[in-house]
Formats: sequence, structure tokens, C-alpha cells
Amino acid sequence: MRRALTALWHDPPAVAGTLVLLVLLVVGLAGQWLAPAGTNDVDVDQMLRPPSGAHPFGTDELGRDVLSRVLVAARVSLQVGLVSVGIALAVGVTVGLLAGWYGGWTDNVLMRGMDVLFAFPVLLLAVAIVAVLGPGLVTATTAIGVVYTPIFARVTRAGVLAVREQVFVRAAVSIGTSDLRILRRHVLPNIAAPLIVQTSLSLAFAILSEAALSFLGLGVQPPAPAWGRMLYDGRGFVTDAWWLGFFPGAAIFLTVLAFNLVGDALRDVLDPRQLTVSEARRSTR
Amino acid sequence: MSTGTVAELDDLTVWFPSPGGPPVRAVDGVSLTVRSGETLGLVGESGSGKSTTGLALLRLVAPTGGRIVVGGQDVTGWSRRRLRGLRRRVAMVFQDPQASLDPRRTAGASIAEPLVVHRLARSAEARRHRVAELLDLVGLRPETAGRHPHELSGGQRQRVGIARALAGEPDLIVLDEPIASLDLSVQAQIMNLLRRLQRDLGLTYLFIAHDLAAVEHLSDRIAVMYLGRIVETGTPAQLWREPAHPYTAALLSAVPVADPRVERERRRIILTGDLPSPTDPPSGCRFRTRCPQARPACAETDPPPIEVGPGHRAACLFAGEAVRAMRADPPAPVTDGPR
Amino acid sequence: GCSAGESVDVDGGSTAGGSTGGTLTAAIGGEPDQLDPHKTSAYYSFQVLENVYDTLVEPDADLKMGPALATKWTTSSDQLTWTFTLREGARFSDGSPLTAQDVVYSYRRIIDEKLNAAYKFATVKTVTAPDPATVVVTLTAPTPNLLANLGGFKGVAIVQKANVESGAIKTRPMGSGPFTVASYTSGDTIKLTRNDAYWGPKPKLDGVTFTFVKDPTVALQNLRGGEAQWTDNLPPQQVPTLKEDGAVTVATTPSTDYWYLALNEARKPYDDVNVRRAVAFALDREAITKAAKFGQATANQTAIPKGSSWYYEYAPYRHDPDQARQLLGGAGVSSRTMDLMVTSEYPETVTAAQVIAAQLKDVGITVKIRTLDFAQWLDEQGKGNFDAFLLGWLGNIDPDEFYYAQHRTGGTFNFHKYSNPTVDTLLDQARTQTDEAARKQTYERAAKQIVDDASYIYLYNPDVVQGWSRKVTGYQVRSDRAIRFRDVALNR
Amino acid sequence: MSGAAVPSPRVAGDTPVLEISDLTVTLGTRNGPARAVAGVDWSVAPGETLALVGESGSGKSMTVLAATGLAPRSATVTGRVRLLGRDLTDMSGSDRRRWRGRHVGFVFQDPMTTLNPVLTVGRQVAEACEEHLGMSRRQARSRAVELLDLVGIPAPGRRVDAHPHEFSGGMRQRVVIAMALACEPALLIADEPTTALDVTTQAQIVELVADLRRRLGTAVVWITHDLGVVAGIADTVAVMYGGRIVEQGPVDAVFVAPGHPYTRALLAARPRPGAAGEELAAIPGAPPSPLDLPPGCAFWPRCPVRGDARCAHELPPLVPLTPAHRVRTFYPAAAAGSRDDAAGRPAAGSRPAGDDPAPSTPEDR
Amino acid sequence: MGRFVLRRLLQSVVVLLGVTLVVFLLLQLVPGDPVRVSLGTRFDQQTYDALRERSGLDRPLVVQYLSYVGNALTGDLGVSFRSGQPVTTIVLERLPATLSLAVTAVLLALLVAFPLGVLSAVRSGSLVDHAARVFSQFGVSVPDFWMGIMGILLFAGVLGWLPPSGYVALTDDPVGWASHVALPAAAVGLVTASILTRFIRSSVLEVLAEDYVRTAEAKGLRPRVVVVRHVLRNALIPVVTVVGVQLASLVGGVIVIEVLFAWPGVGRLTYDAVQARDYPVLQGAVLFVATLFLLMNLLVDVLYARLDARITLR
Ligand SMILES: Nc1ncnc2c1ncn2[C@@H]1O[C@H](COP(=O)(O)OP(=O)(O)OP(=O)(O)O)[C@@H](O)[C@H]1O
Ligand SMILES: Nc1ncnc2c1ncn2[C@@H]1O[C@H](COP(=O)(O)OP(=O)(O)OP(=O)(O)O)[C@@H](O)[C@H]1O
Ligand SMILES: [Mg+2]
Ligand SMILES: [Mg+2]
Repeated sequence: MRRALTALWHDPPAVAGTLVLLVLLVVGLAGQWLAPAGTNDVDVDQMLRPPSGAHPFGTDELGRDVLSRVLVAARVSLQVGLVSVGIALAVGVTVGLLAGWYGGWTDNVLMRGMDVLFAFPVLLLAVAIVAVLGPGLVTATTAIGVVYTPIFARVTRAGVLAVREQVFVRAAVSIGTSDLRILRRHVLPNIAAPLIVQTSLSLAFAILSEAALSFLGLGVQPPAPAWGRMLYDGRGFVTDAWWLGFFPGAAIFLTVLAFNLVGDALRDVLDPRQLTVSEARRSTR
Repeated sequence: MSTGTVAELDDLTVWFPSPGGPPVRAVDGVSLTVRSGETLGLVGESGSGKSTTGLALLRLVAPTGGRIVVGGQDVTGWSRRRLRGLRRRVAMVFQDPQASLDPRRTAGASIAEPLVVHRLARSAEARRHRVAELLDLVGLRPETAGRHPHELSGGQRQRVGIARALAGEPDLIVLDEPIASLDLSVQAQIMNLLRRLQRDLGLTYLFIAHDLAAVEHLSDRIAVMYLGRIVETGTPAQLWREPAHPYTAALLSAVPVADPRVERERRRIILTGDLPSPTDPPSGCRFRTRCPQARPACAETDPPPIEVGPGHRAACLFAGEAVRAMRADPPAPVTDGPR
Repeated sequence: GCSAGESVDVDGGSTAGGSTGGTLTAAIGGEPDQLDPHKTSAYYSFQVLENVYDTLVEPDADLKMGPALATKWTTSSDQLTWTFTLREGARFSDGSPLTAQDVVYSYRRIIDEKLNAAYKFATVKTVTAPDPATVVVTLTAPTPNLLANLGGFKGVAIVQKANVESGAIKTRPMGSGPFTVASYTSGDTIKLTRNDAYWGPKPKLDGVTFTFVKDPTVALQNLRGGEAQWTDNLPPQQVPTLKEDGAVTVATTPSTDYWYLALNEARKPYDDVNVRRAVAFALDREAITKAAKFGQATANQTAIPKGSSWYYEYAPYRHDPDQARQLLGGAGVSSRTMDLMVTSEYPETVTAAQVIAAQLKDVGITVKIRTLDFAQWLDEQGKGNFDAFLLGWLGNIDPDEFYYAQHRTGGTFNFHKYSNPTVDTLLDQARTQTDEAARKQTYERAAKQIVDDASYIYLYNPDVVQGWSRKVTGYQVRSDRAIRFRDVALNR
Repeated sequence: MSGAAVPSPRVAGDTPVLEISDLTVTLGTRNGPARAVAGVDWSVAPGETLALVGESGSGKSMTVLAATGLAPRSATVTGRVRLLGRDLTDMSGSDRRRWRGRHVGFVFQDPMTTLNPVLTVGRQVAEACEEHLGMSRRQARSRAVELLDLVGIPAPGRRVDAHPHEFSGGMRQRVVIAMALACEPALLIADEPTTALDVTTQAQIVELVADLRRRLGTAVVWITHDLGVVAGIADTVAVMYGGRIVEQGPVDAVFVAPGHPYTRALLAARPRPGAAGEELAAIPGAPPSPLDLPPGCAFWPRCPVRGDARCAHELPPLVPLTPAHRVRTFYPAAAAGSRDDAAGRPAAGSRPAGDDPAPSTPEDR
Repeated sequence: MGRFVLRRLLQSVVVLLGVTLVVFLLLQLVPGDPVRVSLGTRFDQQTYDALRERSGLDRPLVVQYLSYVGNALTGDLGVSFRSGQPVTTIVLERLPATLSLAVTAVLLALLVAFPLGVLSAVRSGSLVDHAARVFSQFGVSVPDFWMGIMGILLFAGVLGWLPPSGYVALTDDPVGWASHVALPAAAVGLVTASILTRFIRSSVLEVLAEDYVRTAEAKGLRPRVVVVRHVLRNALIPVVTVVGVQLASLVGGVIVIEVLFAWPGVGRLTYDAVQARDYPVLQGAVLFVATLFLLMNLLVDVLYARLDARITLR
């Protein structure tokens, strides 16, 4: 692990990504206190002011300080991303592990169930779930989580099918190791790479999904700020108040980028064999 | 329990279903007895069913027919749960030491796994101690426990694999080509180690290998497999001096010798063609399609193993005779086997 | 007068009756659910149907009921029998004549099948057609707003029996209006072509195409780019600049709509009038209006806007947080949360709610905003699951329609459970009052009481905002949001 | 062979087909530079078979890959390489590619992975002919049929359109050999062509290559770690260890009188028939990592002789024992013994070379 | 192969049954009463009861579901609750627009991703590579609706090259179709393009490290031949799967863009149906989309096996 961290440290994009994530973490935890103004200080006399000393990111259509809202929204957006992907990861990986390991009927039943979810139009599923549970942070999160579950199940299952055939798994069975232990100790760590990639990609999409749900009026409830929602609300102001969409948009972009960079680097680094494709490959000349 | 028998396969068949076609008859009527304290060598071409036979002993593949008896107990129908006990008594060492160790776990963790699984060492301290003991037993330094497989050399990895197999204090170890993927200089180390462990710990081995020289070196008895069947069994001396099955003879003659003078003189029995598909084995004698001495009768009768010497059996209608004919036959006699 | 509407330049501009009028594309904010006027309730449907159907009477620019299919009418002295004379030569767009039987059929359909507008016929006893040109409506009680009921909107349009029975009415409705539906591509467009059998002045346009553009920014782009010549879906924040820059015509007129906050009187502490009044004092309507409509609205404390004949000037609440706190204190309410239900169907409720939340926070009320889709919103409203909700009431003409259902004890839209016997009496009385002045007075008394009781806390009357290409002439923005293209011409 | 094929120019007299001098290959890896090959020189004469022997990682493959310009991009290659008398080092990339493609055929270790799974074998066998001999697609196809026939694939006319997965391992290796011989190259480089195969199949392939060499006069570089195979096919042997040649000479000389302790140990480590039960003369420890090669003799840490501390710090020179037989040693005289008196028996004073479980084995370095 | 397809089709039927059941159950859970929505704000109890009875919503749930499935099996998906139109007609009417958008988006994405991904892998470490990686990061970090709005403002607003919204049938006016589909397809395609670029890049890199590529190089083939003949074909086989999955998910999943661009597709249909609680349409649309999705996946698998001779379908 220490070696993995050292290796991460030598990869500039990964370092940049990690730094951004650290900053995000701080902002997510302490956004409330970092914000120069209240997120809901409506002041219609101050509406749509461009960035200035008093409001570095300008004010929105209700005269609220955009910087403060962007800072406080970090928590919401991160929470939506992390929790929803966490749900998808937990459920999807469990399903994928069981389906891939036991095969046969278990596989069929579980994966057909996942197919049902997968065959659903993604947003519709979210819409339906939000409609059932009522809108809000928790349900938006659950909805996005459910939407991504089948993907994790598939990725995991594919990984399990590959790892299951590996000799070291057979070796573990030959020792008399229980299934649960094999899955936990041998299979799971060895399918980490595709899961990490999928996780970082899903984190990105989950954060964006929050925006899409907002588009459909199903996301985080106002006046709570969330980047996706702010970006969505800012869309009508592109021409006359660019800062409304720009700053939350930039925040999303940076976050997603950071997740991807770190995810990619982690995947490379967590492979103890260390041989990345680019090193193993030959040139074509 | 018949004293002296560690494990017994009785008319074992293992067929793998192959979707949309006849099953793969990987093992097709194999009977073997592994005696306590001996090394039984199992040789044969790739795909002849050696590994499957070995795996069946641990019930790592489900037998299609026949019986598997380990330590006097018929384990053929044991449940998943019960089998975990069996797997303590029979251990396995795999061909590719790199592939058989979890790349993400340290050598120590791999060796300790049987201890955890079978609750052989309750405390972490006891486990560490036992791992150090095992490492010492296979000739590795204690600090090796903290390394990952990729930080070890091939020979070291295989030692870790052997230490893991020893951890459960098994009665029988199935060695599935344990030296095949190692360097020559390291192969010798591992063979020596295996031999010493057997001597010191009274182990029993089922030694699966391609390398006839190695088999001869380590085994007390040898079984030759061809297409899911045992075609010949005997001591190394019997087989080398007087192979009774044409396949054994061909196999022996194909082994090159590290001496240019010998090699230049030598005539080989070159078999033509490939191993037939195990989904559709030839009728009668399975070797007949490639046997230089095949006769019409071979297509009709499935030859039973016949005793050609004390403890030396061959499944050939023309056991002994065919080999003699082959060696005498043009193209040119094989002056000797690999000496 | 006999001629309908206010078309000032009927004879000006382009040549009437020519086939060169061109087709106007109107970008509306959503898609009609269906085109059966009796069954739809969507404003988007009526935007289209306004140009396809006729009613017996129809409101003019001042929302006074005037002739349409009926050219004149008489009322019996007991006010219980109304006799309408139908226009000669009125025909459906397939050329078949529109007779009194069609009127009877249409009204009976609504009444018998209990279709959406059935409540408008609550006092109607019979509808008969003594001859093809005469319709007689008898009532169980005097109904002064009968004309508004029979002509206020196209939900009571005169339909053709054959069209209904064939089922074509859902997508190819047959009306007697200026245009007729030529095609309906689900999700995309509805194309109207001129009805050459129209009884009124021949429309100048060859046709009207409705497209459904939900996003205001995109709708505006359509208008700017010439893809559409008319839209009512403009981004409110851009209206002032649009009006100035003049590339397109943007017109606004005060509407008869009102938007309000309702507090659930079935729940404590909102059963206490002082609490409701405290909320009313806590609100800064100007700020709400500014935020929700960017100035395209007029703050108001009653339902009816200035300029309407029913207008009643009364504004007892000023923005006064101290007063609010005091009232709350008096009612023993110090701090509490309020569940405020709004709907994404009307985004301005979401915006307004945020401002309201900020203002109520000042007086110690923490507002939890709950944004629901409309279906769910209606559900919750029906079940009474709310402390407060925000909504608007659109296209109002006669006060009975919006007061009675909303403020009468047990009224069908009285979901906030307001009950005041005085108001009940007034509203009952006004329903059947035939003397117009007396009726207005009754409604004023009711209105005052409603405001004093803070049954609804009225917020503002929005403007109708519509924009069209400079090529469009003859279009008039109407305060009831009826969009009529029959007098419009397109210059090229 | 077919008249359509134009054989490689046969070089006159003793001009080697391939001549490598002072070849050094350094690979850039994540953990620093790895010197995979250091100062290697050898040459192959027309019709000659040179066997490159050595343990895994000793640099055998890298030597031939680098010599022919196929080394990984991360590799830095120095030294001179002449193919049919032309200096490859001076050539442009694309000239080298053409020259090599035309005159050198390659057979790699694993027939399962050296063939492109989605192309028919015929196409793969013939494409070099299209590229280098200017054949049309039709001509190339019939050439492929001929070649498949040549390497003993039954019914070549039908099998030419099959995909690799339809062949067994041995058959696939035959296809690879056919592919390598497509342009009738002057040199065939076979990198452990039989390691992945069964002994019976190995015997077939060895026989096939020997036969083709006799018939076509192709020079062969055969990389292997199986001393038995070497004994059967090679004229000359070069033994590599830690990226260097430690011994090189005619096959008889090297086998009968190995000069280097490593060669000797290697020969002795094999189980000898009839000697079952004996302790094997294993070489302790493991081969060195190219990432940190010792300054002196790379074999020193495992050497049973360990004659002199000098070996640890100073690289022994490659000295001729006979004009053709060279050994990397400081003690040419001591090296010039015969195999029988050196056979793996450790020299006096050194530790027993057998399996020694004591933690003092240098293996865990 | 035939058996494979048959088995998969059977499986698909099971999945589709699951889909209908899930939709049905979800709809029961979803708050919001279709009858109330349909009546709007002007509400009257009698009218309400009458409409409820007319639309059969007063029947027991099991009866409703079974009759739905029964009818669906005969191809009858019922009539829209809102418009009274047959659901099959409504959905089929929307299909061309949806397919136009999805297919164009994927084609556009491929047009970008293919050269970018391949070049980026073949020249890994080069400027192209870096550009491609930045692009693919960018694409997944910007919401498609935002790209859509920017596109509209730029290409429809400032430049005036393309219409801001709407749909023209390909059969009516190919040029009009193309100009209308360009912006929404680009907005959707951007995300797809970034995913594909990444995928193609890593796939090509993987193949480049294969032994048979070294074999091809050893034969002295020109680099272009090596890449085209030996690398691409193998590298693109897995890409087929990803393209298929992307396409399949676009068929039902571009609600936001369809709403934004006033695009008469199935996505918007389902969205509107949810809003209006138009159960029959919703069920029908989901069933259609799910069917398309499953068929597309089946097609991908068959295609995959066709391209890679090693794979036998079972
Ligand atoms: N899980 C499996 N499913 C289907 N077929 C199998 C399976 N395992 C082995 N086989 C087939 O069974 C036959 C025997 O395989 P096995 O691995 O026992 O041979 P082997 O003698 O060990 O060969 P090798 O020397 O290559 O290891 C082969 O044809 C193989 O393809
Ligand atoms: N692409 C690469 N990048 C880094 N190091 C490499 C690469 N390829 C080979 N090496 C290293 O170069 C050294 C020489 O490798 P080479 O393949 O020549 O050995 P070899 O003698 O052919 O071994 P084997 O018998 O295993 O094929 C080894 O240590 C190997 O780890
Ligand atoms: Mg095996
Ligand atoms: Mg090699």
C-alpha cells in the first residue's frame, strides 16, 4: 500500500487529482464555514450582479452569493456522487460476485433481475424512483444508485468469471477455503481495477445525473444548493449572467476530472505487477 | 482402511459438459492406488487428463462416475462443507507458481490461509510462528513472509506454494507439474526440496509431470496416461527398460538427451498426428490412431490392463510385442531410449 | 356589435381571402394531451383549440361576453330560461351546418358523461333545440354568470356528433372555428389550415403550425431565428432586454391570473387567523414578484387585478416583520417549520417559494420546500398533506368560478379547509344575484373578508407575455390568455 | 520450393548471415534502467544452426529482437548488426524493416498467441509474400498452400482458409514455421519454438526444422533452455547468463568439455537416468535481475567454484579455449577440463551445491 | 447459433415480463393520480369518479396487470390514458425520431472517437494522445444539456447555421433532417465519443501488446498494414459491444436532450407520460425501449461472434 501511494505521488496528474479531491473534501466538510455569505440570503435588490469584490462569483437571480452556494453545494454534490455510487457498488458488487461465483440458477435469476433494471431507460428509472420516494437528496441519491447498480453487477460478474478461472482461486479452493472468504479475500481484490475505473466513471456520471434530475425537477430541493441544479438554473442566463452556470459547471468539471484522474492512476498503481500496458507494448515502426 | 493406501481411484470418470456437443471425456475410467509414503508419477501428453485426475482427488472437479476414496473414506458424494475437511488432508501444488499465488497477498498470508481456514493456529502470533516454521522448512527466510509474489523469483514462489500445501499437514500432496515452468537450475532445487520433505515428513505424492526425466528421478511408480486412460503402470526401471505400451515407448524416445553424440546417433519414434479429441475418442484402443503398430483388432477391443511383470501393467492387446516390433521396425531401430 | 373580437385592421394589410397568407409557426411550451375540447384540461390544448372551435358566446378584449355562434339571446324574467339564436351560415369545417342540435348534443355530452366542464352546468336543467336556429337553456336557479360558463373557454365548445363518435375528435377535432386541424404529429407539431367555411372574416393565414418547445431559451432562439413567428414561452429574465432591442415584438398585458399562498387551516397553528395574518405581514410581495417574474407581474393582495371590472382595491398587508412576529407571539407561536408544497410544473412557484422561505425565516418560520411533479402535487393537495402550497389560478373571468370553489366551506377546491359562514353566505348569494352592481358589491364584501381572514394570501397578478416576429400583424395579447390567430397576417 | 519465391541471396563463402557485435540493450523501466543484454557478439554462417541457451531472463530473446530492430520502444540498443553483409544499424527504419522482413523468418514461443486470431492462417502465412515479393493476393494464397504442405499440414488446400483456433498447438507451430519461411529467408530465428509443446510434438517440430534446414539451407538461430534439444540440433552453442555470453563454441566442445562453471552446473543439474534417488546438483539461488547486475561476473553469487574475489568486482573476459570455443573466465586453463571431471561436483572448499535449506543460501538476496 | 439466439430470445421475454411487472408495480407506488392530473386544477368529484371508471382504473390491480399482459401478448398495448390513441401507434410514431437521434449520435461519436482513439494509442505519449485524453475527460465532465444549450446559442443563435430545435423526418426532407439532428446528436454524441475514445484507446493499446502484432512486425509489414490488418480488427471487436450498449441505452435514455430540443422521441414520450401518469403509454414505451435494448444487445453478441471466429455462441 505504501508502495502504491509512493507510485501515486510520482504521477503528476494523479497528484493534481488528489489535491483537487482533498480541497473538495475540505470544502465539503467545511463549506458552511468557508462561505462568505449565507446560501439563502435572498436579496432581490442584489440580483444578477456580475463577479465583484463583494461577490467574487457574482450573485444569482435571487441575489444570493454564488461563491457561497458553490462552496456549500460541494457537500451535496459529493454526497450524491459518493453515496449513490456507494449504494451501486455495494449492491452491484454483491450481486455480481454471487452471480459470477455460483453461476447456474443464481446467476440467471440475479442477472435477469439486473437486466430488467438495465433495460429500463436510465432516467425513467430515476424519475420513477423519485416519484415513489418523493424528491430530495436521499431519493435522488438512491435513484442514481439503483440506476448504476446493474453496471457494477455486470462489471463484477465479468471480473469474477475471469478470476474464478485463475489458478490462485483454485488453489484457495484446494485448501478448503470457504466461498465467502475466497470472494472477500481473493476475488474482490483482484477485480478491483475494473471496479475502480467503473467507480470513477460512475462518480462522474452520478454528479452529472444530479444535474439531469434537476432538469426534470427531481433533484435536490431548493433552496439547498447543488451544482447540477445551479448549472441547470443558470442555463437560462447564459447570455446575460454567465457566472450563474459557469462556476458550478467548473466545479463539476474539476470534480469529475479529479475523480477520473485519481481513478485511472489508482487502477495502474494498485496492480502489484505494475506493468502498465504502455510499458509492455511494443512500438510499431 | 487397507493399510498403506492413502488414496484410491476406482474406475473414475470425469466428463465435462460441452454445450451443444458430446461431453469432454477428460478422465474416462481411471483406477489408481496411491500408497502411503510413495511418489506416484503421472505422465502423459497435454490434455490427457492428468490434472483432472489430480483435481478429482481433492474433489475440485465433480466426478461423473466411479469412486474416490481418501484415507479409507469414500468422499465421492461428500457435501461442499464436508469437503473442506478433505482438502486439509489432500493438498495441491500447482504448475505455475506465479499464477497459483494471489498477486495481491503476501507470501505469508498465502501460507497462513490454510491455518486460518482450518483453525490450526488460533492467534495471529501462533500463525506468524507457524508461517516462519514452514518458510524455514522450504528453505526460505522468515522475511519472505512480507513479500508479494511478484517480488519473488520463480523458485521462491514455488517454495511458497509448497509451504502452503504443507500448512495443513496433509497426508497426500498432489503435485501438478510443480517444476514445469521453472528454470533448469531451479528445477533441481525444487526436486531436491520435494524429496527431502518427503523423507523428513513422510509425505505421499501424486507427481504429475511432462518431464519424463524428472518423473523418473522422483517417482517410485509411474502411471502413463493417454486420452483419459491409464495405459501403463510400473516402476521407472520397468518402464525405461522395458516399456510395454507403444505409447510409453514413443514418449520415452521423444525425450532429448543433453549429449550431442547420443542425440546424433539416435532414431526417434516420431508419432504422427495429434491427440484425438476427448469428446470423441477412437473406438477400441485409444492410441491406435497414432500407433505405428496398430492392427485391425485394436479398433475392435478396448484393451484391459494386463500384467506384464510384477506390478507392471499395460493396456495394450499386444503389450510388449508391439514395442519390440516397433523398435525393430524400419524406419530404423531406436538404438536406445534416453539411455 | 355583431363582429367578434377587436380586430382593428381586418381590412388593412394583406389581401383577405387570398391563398398567400403564409403559415405562422407558434412555439408553445408543451404538448396538448388530446384535442377533444370536452376532455382535455391542458392549457396547451386550449391554445390550439381556441383557433379551431367556437362557443355559443365568447369574451371580448375586456372579457365581456359577446356573440359568437349565438348572435343574440334573451333571458326570461325569472332568469331561469335563456334562449339563444344561432348564427346563420355557421358550419363545421367539413361544410356541414352547425345547428341547435349540435349545441344540445355538445352540452348533453358534457353533462351526461360528466366531462370536465360539467360543473359549469350545475344549474342547467334542460337544453333543447326547438328549431335548428334556437337553443333554449332552462335553469334550476338564476345563474348570472351563465354566459361566462357557456363561453369562457373552449372546454364548452360546440362539437360535431359524428366527429365524436368516430373517435377522430382526439386528434382531428372538427370545429367551426377559423382553422381546422390538418395534421397532428405526436411530440412534434400540430398543423392547422384555414377553415374556408368559417363564418367570420376569412382568416388571412393559410395555416398555423404549433410546435412544442419546453425550454424558454430554446423557444426564444426559435423566434429569433425565424423558425417560429410567435411564442408565449419567453425567458422572463430576458423580457425587458427583448422589449428594448426590438428584434422581435414582445407584448405584455396584465392577466386575470393570480398566484397565491394557501395555508392549511386544518392544521395547527394555521387555523389561527392571526398566524395566517402574520404570514401575510411577513411577505414582501414586491420582492417575490421581482424574483418570480422579473417585473412581469403586479403585486396584489386580492385575486382580481386592477383594470378588471371586478377589481376591488384593498391592501391591508404591508411588509412588516415586526407586526408578523408580534402576531405570532400573540398566537403563541415562536418558531416552527412550515411544509410548503410547490410544483415543478410551474417553476415560478419554486422561485417564489425560495423568496418566501427567506422572508418567513425572518419571523421565525423555517420553510421546508417540497417540489413535486404536478400529479403528485395534486394528490397531496387532495389529501391535505401540506402546511402550505403555492399555486396560481388562470384564465379567470367570473368571480363565482374562483371564489366559490376555493373559499366556500366544502368547495371543491377548498383544500386548505377555509370556513367562514359569512363568506359562505355572501358567495351563495352572489351566485344567483342578477343585478350586476349588487353582485359586484357582494363579491367585494366577500373579497375583503377573504383577505382579512388570509384564506388565500394573494401575491401577484402576472402579465401575459408573448412575443412574435416583426412580420406578424394583427395579433392582440389577451388578458385571459386566449390566443387567437384568426385576425393575424404574416408579412413577407 | 515454388518458383514464385525468390530465395534470399546466398552469401558467398564464409560471410555470416547474421553478425552481431558488441550488442547492448538497456530497457527503461519504471524501476530504472535494466540492462537486458550486454556486449554480446556472435554470428551465424549460412546453413549453420546456432543455439542460444540460458535461463529465463538471461537476454536471449532481447538479443535477437534488438538485433533485428524489434526491441520495445523503451529499449536503447547499441552495437553493430550485419544481416547478409548489410549493416542494419545504419539503415533507416523502413529499410531495416524491409530487409529484415525479406530475409529473416521468426518463430516465437507460444503458437497460441503468435497467430492473429481473426485472420485465416493462409492470409497470415502469405502476407509477407505480398509485402516483400510483390505477389498478388491469389499468388500469395497458392504460395500459402504450398508452404502449409511443406510444413506437413494435411489437406493444406482446405486448411488454408481456417482460423488459428481450429488448429492444435503443434499444428499451429507448423503454421508459424510456414509463415517464417514464406519468403525463403536466409535466416530463421526460432525463439523457444517447442517450449509450449509436448515432448512428442516437440520431437515432430525439431525434426521438421532440421529437415527444412537441410532442404533449404537456411541458417537457424534456435533459442531454448532445453539442453537436450540443443544437443540434437545445434552446430554451435552460445550460453547466456545475466545478459552476457558466458560460453560459446561448437556443440560437442561445449557439451563434452564445458568451460564455464555455469555451463557445467547446468549440465549437471538435470536428473540423470538411472540415478533416481540421488540428490541433484542444483545451483543455489536464482538468476540476477537485470535491474541490478553485479559489477563482476553475474554468476559469481551462485558460482560453486568461487575461485577469486576478483570475479565479484571485475568482469572476466571472453577468452578462447580453442579458436572456436570461448569462455568468460579469468582462468582459461582451469576451464579447459572435460565435462566428466567437472560434472557439477563442486570444487574443493566451496559449499555443497545441492539443495540447502539453510537461510544462508544466497537465494533470498 | 440458432439455439443461442432462441435461448436469448426466451430470456428476453422473461426479462420483458420482469420489466412490465416492475413498471406496473412502480406505477402503483408512484403517488399521483392519473385521473386527477387529467382533470387538472378544476376538480369535481363526480367528474372524477366518472373518468376513473371510464379508464378502468377502478378494477383490482391483479386484473389490471393480467389483462395488460394478456393484451400485450397479442400486440395490443392499450390506449393512451390522456389522448385515447393506441399506445402502439403513439410509440411507433416516436420511434423514427429516437432512432435518428441515437444512431446519428453514435455515428458522430464514432467519427470522432475512432481516429482519435486509434491515433492516441498508436502514438501513445504524443500530442494527439494527450489531446485525446483531455477530450475524453472533457466529454464526460460536461452535462449533455449544457452542451446542448451552448450548441443552440452558438450554432442557432450567433451563427445561425442550424435550427435550434425541432425534428424533420428523414423521409420528408433529408437536408432538413440532417440540419435538425445535428445539434442534439452532437450534444448526446459528445459523451459517447469520450467514452468510446477511452475504450478504443485502451483496446488498441492492449492489442498492440499482443504477440501476433510482434509477429506481424517481424514479417516486415508496413506499420500501416500492421495497424489496419492486425491491430484494428482485433481491437475493434470489443468496441462493437460498447457501441452496441451505448446505442441501446441512447434509444431510451436521452430524455433531457429530447426535452431540450423539442425532439419528438420516445424519451420525451416517457417523460410526458410520467408527468401525466399516462400508465398505458408509459408501460408501452418502456416495453418498447426494453425490447429494443435487448434485441440490440443480442445483435451485438451475434455480431461479436461473427467478427471473432474463436467465439462460438452457446
Ligand atoms: N473445466 C473444464 N471444462 C471443460 N473441459 C475441460 C475442463 N478442464 C479440462 N478440460 C478438458 O479435459 C481434458 C483433460 O484436461 P487436463 O487439464 O486434465 O489435461 P492435462 O493432462 O493436465 O494436460 P496439461 O498437460 O496440458 O496440463 C482436456 O481436453 C481439457 O481441454
Ligand atoms: N518490454 C520489456 N520491458 C522491460 N524489460 C523487459 C522487457 N522485455 C524483456 N525485459 C527484460 O529483459 C531481460 C531479458 O529478457 P529476454 O526476454 O531477452 O529473456 P530470455 O532470455 O528470452 O528469457 P525467456 O527464456 O524467459 O524468454 C529480462 O530480465 C526481462 O525481464
Ligand atoms: Mg495439467
Ligand atoms: Mg525469451
